Amino acid sequence: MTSEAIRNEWYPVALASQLGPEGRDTRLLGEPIRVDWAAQGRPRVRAADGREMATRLRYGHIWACPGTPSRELFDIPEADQPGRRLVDVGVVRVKCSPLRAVENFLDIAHFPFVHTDILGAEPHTEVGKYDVAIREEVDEVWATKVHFYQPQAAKSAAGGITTEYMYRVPAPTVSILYKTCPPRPGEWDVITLFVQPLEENLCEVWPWMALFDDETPMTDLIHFQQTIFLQDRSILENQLPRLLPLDPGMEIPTRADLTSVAYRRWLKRRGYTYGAQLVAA
Amino acid sequence: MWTPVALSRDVPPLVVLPVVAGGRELALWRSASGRIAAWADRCPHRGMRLSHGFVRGEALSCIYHGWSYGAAGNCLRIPAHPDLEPPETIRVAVHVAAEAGGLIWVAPSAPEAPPPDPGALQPLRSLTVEAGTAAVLSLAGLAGDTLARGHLAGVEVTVAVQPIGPARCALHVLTGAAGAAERIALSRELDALRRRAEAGEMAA
Amino acid sequence: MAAERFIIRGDLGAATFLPWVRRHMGKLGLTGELGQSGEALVELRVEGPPDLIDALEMGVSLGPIEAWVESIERAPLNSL
Amino acid sequence: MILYDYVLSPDCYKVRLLAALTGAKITLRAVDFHPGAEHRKPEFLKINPAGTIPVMEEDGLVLTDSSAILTYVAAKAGPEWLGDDDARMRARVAQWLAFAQRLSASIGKARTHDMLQKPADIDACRAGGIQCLREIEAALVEQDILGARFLAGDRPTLADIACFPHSMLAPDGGISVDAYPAIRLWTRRIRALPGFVEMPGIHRLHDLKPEPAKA
Repeated sequence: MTSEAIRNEWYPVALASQLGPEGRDTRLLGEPIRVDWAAQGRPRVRAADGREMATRLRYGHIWACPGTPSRELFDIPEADQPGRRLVDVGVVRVKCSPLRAVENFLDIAHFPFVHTDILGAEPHTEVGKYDVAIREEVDEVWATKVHFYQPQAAKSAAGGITTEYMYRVPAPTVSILYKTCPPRPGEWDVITLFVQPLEENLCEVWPWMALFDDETPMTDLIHFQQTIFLQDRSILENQLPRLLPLDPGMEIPTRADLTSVAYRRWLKRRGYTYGAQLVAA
Repeated sequence: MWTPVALSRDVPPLVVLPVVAGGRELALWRSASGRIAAWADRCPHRGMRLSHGFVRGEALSCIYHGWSYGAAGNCLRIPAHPDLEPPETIRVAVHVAAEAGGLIWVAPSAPEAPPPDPGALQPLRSLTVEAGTAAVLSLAGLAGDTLARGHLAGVEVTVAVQPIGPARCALHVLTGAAGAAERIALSRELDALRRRAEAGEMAA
Repeated sequence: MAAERFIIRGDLGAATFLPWVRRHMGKLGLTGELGQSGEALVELRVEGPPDLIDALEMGVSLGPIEAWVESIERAPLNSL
Repeated sequence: MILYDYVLSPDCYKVRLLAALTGAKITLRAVDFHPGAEHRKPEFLKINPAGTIPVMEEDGLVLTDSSAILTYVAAKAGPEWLGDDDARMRARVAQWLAFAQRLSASIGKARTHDMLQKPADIDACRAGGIQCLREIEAALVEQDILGARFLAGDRPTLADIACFPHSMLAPDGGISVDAYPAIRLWTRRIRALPGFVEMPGIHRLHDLKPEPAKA
């Protein structure tokens, strides 16, 4: 039995647009669950014993809390902003800890080597200083003023630019990226990674986006994001140990890993250990 | 204790691959100048397997964040911090790697004796078998342990055996046979041997 | 090269904490010494390249699982 | 030439790769294979009733088989890739183009099962994939004995393009590629070809690019 700190969080369990009348049998925190529609388009998520969980339908996805929600599902105000296109990218299963999937999403230093000529390129490998804080009033991790050179920052980008990012972790298995939006100076494109923990070392990842881009065909937007995420998959499945170490005694984090370190500190403080390794190994 | 992990010619310059020796997972690689090395298959930075990395010149780099490591396993470069000269203390755990008779051998620390030399033979191929070492060797009718000798497909062979697990091993096969037809026949015989071993066939 | 003083605050009473810090300093090739140490506060003087002192802060801010580092206050010392 | 394409499909990638290697001009039309299942929708079924990708369309010609598409692209933009040097080479190319179907049915299915949750008998797919990789490995060993570095001869042909992607993407379906030294060297040769392009899961060879000077 997982702890309350783990069971009282919100988790994505289905993409609403893909959930047919037949429902979806899946897993959450190592236990089987069933996701389907109750009457009138209301999503329903049930444990194996038939017990219904708290659910929400937001950001294109169905969310469930296996315990008692400790707070309301996090808000993404941009999701309701007029003019944005909401992109359901679909699910990808990865044989890794759900926490490693989130941590990788928070990392920019790998762009030149893993997303070569798209999100980064040598020799532009330096990670400048940026700010990270745990915002106590909302209990979220935020990284701001992150700048990185990108050869092709978005599907709509024609050439290389220095892109500014903000990263936000509003729940242990969710990460939200805000990045400068070339067609709309002053606005941020929103790219999220919603991670469903199936087991401690197996997860399903649902990227989702809210973009200002009226020109690129929807399928191209989906494929761009799938390309990026699938480039990460072989990394995520080949990191040792399989679980995310909360003690970095066998690792060498540097200032470029500040967001990763803040994320792990935040997990440690709230006792969120599903998919985590407590001792250095 | 030396373990054979590959045929030398299967690891030309700039190649890196994962191997298992003595129960440890290693990244085996050869530098541009031809130096062979076997390291713990894990980047000290964030634990990515170094066997997924890439070789430039005399250094092995991690595919994840590009940290690169020189001959002694010492960190040479951290791309996210290009002005930093990494200290000698940031190191990958290094094993000993040596070559003899067309084979690459590794050991956790320098053994007293050099690796066994099979003599002047030609490398044929390596193949992994999902069966235990002893069962495979006895089925093949080969004598010896680390370097087993005998005849297969009518030609003389020397097989360097790499135990990988209780029911898995790799055979690194050398032969005196020089003709193409003989070598092809031997290669096919090895596939047949593997099929028999994996089907659970025992030596008569 | 730089020299700094770290004032580490938190729940630092675990026996694993100070050895962990020493080992991590060694791994980063940093020299220095632990000053006063207690359950809630540890003082550390450290010398080395600024990027590696940053890296020490990263590592120590997580530390071993038994300890909780609430904050690390850094101040430059006169270069030695 | 219009290619109905999906970025994560090895069979579509073969066509993009050959086009890049030959300089063939193709227009990509992205198909929302996942999550949208656009390839099963009426509009797409009008183009390919079998509901599969890739599909190539040009001037009324519609090709729905990846080997046929490769053959067409090569015939138009790079005839040397057809491997028509002699009867043996030509037959070998035909054989490997057919073999590629077995790769799609084993490794390809294991991969969409593990990544995208498509239904499959995963144990059978993996066993079939291992068998295919062993056959490629053995064939490359024999080619090497005969002094040839590629599947159909001593130069790359459609045979290599057809079998290369799945041979590299097998780990996506839980099939290790660690035990095949000849495949490792062969896939490196293909990745080193001028004009090579990558797909997710097949990284480029960073070692081909010298370590850059500081920015």
